[in-house]
Amino acid sequence: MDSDMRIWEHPVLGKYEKYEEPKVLHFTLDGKDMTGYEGDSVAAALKAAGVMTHRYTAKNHRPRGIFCAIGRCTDCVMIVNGQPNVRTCITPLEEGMELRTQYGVQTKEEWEAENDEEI
Amino acid sequence: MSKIIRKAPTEPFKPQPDDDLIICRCEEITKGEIRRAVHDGLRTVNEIKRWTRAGMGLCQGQTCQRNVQNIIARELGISVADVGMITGRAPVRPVVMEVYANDVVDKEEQR
Amino acid sequence: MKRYEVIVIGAGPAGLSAAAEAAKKGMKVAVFDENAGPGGQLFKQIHKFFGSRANNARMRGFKIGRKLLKEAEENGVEVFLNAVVTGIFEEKEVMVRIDDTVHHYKADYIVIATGAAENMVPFKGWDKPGVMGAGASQALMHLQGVRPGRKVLVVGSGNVGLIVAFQICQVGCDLVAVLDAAPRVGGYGVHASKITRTGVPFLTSHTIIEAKGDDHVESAVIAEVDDHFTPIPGTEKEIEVDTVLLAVGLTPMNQLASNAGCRVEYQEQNGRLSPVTIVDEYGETTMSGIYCCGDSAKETAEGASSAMLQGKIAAEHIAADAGYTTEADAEEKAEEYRKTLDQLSGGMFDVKNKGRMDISTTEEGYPISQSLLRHGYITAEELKGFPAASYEADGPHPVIECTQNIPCNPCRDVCPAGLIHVAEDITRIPEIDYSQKCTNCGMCVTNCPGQAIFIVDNDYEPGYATVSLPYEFLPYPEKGDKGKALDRSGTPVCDAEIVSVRTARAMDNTAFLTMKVPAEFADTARFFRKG
Amino acid sequence: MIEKSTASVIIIGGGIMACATAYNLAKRGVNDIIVLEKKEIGNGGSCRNAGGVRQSARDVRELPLAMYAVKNIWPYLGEELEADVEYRQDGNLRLGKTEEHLDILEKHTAKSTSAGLDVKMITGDEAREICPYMSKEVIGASWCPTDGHANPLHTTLAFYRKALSMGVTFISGVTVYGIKKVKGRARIVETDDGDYEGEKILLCAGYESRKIADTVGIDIPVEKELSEVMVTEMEPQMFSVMLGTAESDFYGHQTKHGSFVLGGMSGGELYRTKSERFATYPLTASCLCRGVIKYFPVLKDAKIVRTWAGWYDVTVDKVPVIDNIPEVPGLTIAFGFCGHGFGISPAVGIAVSELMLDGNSHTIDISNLNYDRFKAKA
Repeated sequence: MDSDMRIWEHPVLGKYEKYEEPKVLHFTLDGKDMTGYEGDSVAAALKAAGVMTHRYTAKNHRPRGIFCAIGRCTDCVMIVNGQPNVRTCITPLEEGMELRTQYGVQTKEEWEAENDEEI
Repeated sequence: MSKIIRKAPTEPFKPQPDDDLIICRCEEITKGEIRRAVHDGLRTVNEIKRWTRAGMGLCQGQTCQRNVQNIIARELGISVADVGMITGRAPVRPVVMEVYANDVVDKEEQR
Repeated sequence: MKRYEVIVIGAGPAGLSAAAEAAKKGMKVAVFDENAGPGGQLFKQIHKFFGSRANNARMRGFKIGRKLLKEAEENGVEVFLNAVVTGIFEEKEVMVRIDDTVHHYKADYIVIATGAAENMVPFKGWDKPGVMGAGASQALMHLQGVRPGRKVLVVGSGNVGLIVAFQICQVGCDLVAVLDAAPRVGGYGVHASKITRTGVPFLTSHTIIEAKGDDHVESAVIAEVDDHFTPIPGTEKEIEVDTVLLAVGLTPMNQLASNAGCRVEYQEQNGRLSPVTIVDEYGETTMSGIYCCGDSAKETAEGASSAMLQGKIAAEHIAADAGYTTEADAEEKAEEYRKTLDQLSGGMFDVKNKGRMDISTTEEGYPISQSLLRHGYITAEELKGFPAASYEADGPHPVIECTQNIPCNPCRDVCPAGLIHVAEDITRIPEIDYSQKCTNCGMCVTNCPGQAIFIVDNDYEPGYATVSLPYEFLPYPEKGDKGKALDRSGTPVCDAEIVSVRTARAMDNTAFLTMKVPAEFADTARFFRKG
Repeated sequence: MIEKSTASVIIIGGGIMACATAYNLAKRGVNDIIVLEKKEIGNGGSCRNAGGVRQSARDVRELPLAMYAVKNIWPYLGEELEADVEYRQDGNLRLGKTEEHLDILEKHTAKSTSAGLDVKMITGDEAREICPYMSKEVIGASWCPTDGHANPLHTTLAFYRKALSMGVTFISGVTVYGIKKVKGRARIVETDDGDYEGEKILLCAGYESRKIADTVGIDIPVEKELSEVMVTEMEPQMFSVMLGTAESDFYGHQTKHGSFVLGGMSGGELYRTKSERFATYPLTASCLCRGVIKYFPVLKDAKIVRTWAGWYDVTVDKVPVIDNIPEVPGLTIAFGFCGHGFGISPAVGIAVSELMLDGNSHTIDISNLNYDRFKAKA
């Protein structure tokens, strides 16, 4: 988890507050165990873990990820604790969070059941 | 809005090689869909929005509006100033119904 | 209903300045901002600001944000963060979502200071994960402490593109190139130069055609464009990147102004059409009592600095209208702010000159470097015409490679020897007072917001000179480290050895790095790379 | 721009009634038509309603239009206009939670049944069988299986697009001031773009029609009333029945897109008529959300992405006026649709085109929608 995507120290900003005494948070993505740090947004924790794709679009099933990172574009949405269309870039990561890659507005299983096709 | 005279298209729609380009990311509306709508007589950004859904998604056109305007203007050979703008509507950020339902009119304290 | 005399939307530079100023006059003010942190987009601006002392020059943007918040709160402003204004209704009713509740508040005056949003340019694959706005990368880097990617391509060389490109280098990502469809670098030459000398190429007259990859970006196809910005067939090149950052301009966020009924329309602003919220000289919109300032109204020179002044002007007008100050006093203050605002405009990068290709000399008549515009660095030959850039003296002396008119004068302010001079019109190019002697304190080098000043000592030891440069990368080299000196174009030119690394509070996280190079490279060595 | 300003027919207003009528006139060979619109096509109620295609709970005077449209037009409209108007005929449930609610519903049902409509009262459980997401608090409903909904934006613009392709001229950005008679007949339409001249003139400009009709001495008692609609983000497909409640807490449906379109009022709007803007009322969306959640708790986590307002043009007796004006030969009027015009609009297009070309509406009985029906109380 100490991925090379983390900026442990910044030449101008110094050491980030959340890395001073980092607190590890556990969460799952599509059932897989993952970790991040307290102070991470959901999107940042995923980025640090190397996850690029947050969802597949409803019409063309195109992969989408972080695009604006400030809550405006709504591209980075996922199913968070059962709730679809949650903007992960402005949602703080919490211990025990369950994230699901979003297909259209559903989970993969729901989507496949409804559309009668496999992805 | 300034005066626009609308008539039946005189020429058939001409596809372009990049018509499959996604313009509205939220609703997955392509350049070709927008161009086609303009060809068929839809002339303003609001009409295009109502017809194609471009700008109607979760972000409410905040990402695509300028690109949609540019496409309409280019198709018609007019200025972007003449294709109108999407009206800003509440809520400018999505609000969960349960939260929306929980509205409070705070009381002014006595002065 | 709960009422504030002034409700400010947006805790960025414009909003917080307006709020603090109105509160100072005795008004009851609330600020609502949807973000978790104050300062608006100042968190993106970790570089030192241009300008003069009157507008926080050489202070880093994110620190200005904190300073503004403190000032607002000390004056009694109620600042609500994570508070999303969802609509502005008739009779100046403002709806705000805070946590799980929607609140209704009334205001006598509303200041809309919601800033600008990034423009986006569509191309094949632009919706793939890995393509993002430049601002997104800044949020990840500066707020989250996470790199946006490993190999990065920046599209757009305006000031936003240049600033973010440098920041990408600062966090240790591999910046592959900076593209611009225009035939020249759009932003300040000094911002470009500090990227070029680290070895990153500028590809002007280039565009991105496609972002490729299965589930996310794995490469980008770029191509050269002709005068009409059309890709030239046969010039396509595929480059391996995992991240493409788009920095292609900003659009005022006018949703709330539009929602409130203020007139918002496309207006020709400096040769380009931009959606502008129509305001008068005080920032009042077409809806009486509703103001709009900063980037949410329209684009200005030196966005954040201008925004702060616009906020203050609006507050003066509001306070006068509400009887908290006299109209005469308000006008006098506004006039003062407008003067400072004027200081920030002018020069070749003022919004009114945006996109102009015909500026070939500085206001002083020096020819503008074509190499700087085209490739992001000035050649030694071109520098010769600029006296402060070709200044020669015994012992350590500054070489000021500031060759475009930009509104900035901290070099003058920080020089304890009084060696550096900038005219009253701060867009003028710095000059040298030959009667004074450099103390080699390093303050000009580390405080120049453009990182365009070097201290050269031709007489360091026989056959060797030193070049001292500003350095904002981690880890800092150490004394004795050996490596290569890179020239302005980022090409390694000779061996170099670090002879000192100085840091100081007054240098504000810019290290003063001194490297020893063979004497003949004193005029060309401008960056150090270890190993 | 030089453009002819005379035509066989001038239509004032560019909403769905104008577009549908222009289409029906063109279909009958009259395409020398100029439609004058102040803003954009369908900018008023046409694109601001929630898309109900409903016969139940309608006044019997306009029921013939609704029943004709549902039976003969809506099922084939998409094909006819070569567009997806998203018509779904999956019935309409009007919900009740109290005995008082059921009383209201029963009264409506009785009236509609007597006019020949297939509508009946059902129990809460029967309603939940039709729409399983409904709260247990619902104790009964009226059920009209032939009702449905469609996409008003697409329908309006599809009529427009089709009429355009058949040769009708639409001119937007022109404000009509009034109508002027020449030799005793309505002939000239006065605008900020000069005079337009037509042998026949149709006035169908929503609530703004009243002041225009007034210029030829015709006063129709119609007032504007603000109503609002909100729309959610895309949700998984849940149900496609059209919904309403006895108490009018809200009405609406889930669209083909997946979003829920939900409309209604909060009660304060009547007193907020000073603004000409389509400004929403600050208390309405919250009130509608509470209304919806009461009946559909499952929607509590859905996000509202947009709200908007529109003006109903409400006549004193709550049904529209669709008529030729014998006092002003050459003038036909069609307005005062009271917020339930969308569902009947395809039929109105036929009725009005017949009024204008044949002198009377022979396909559909609109005799109770005459302009001179307003009388003093007895």
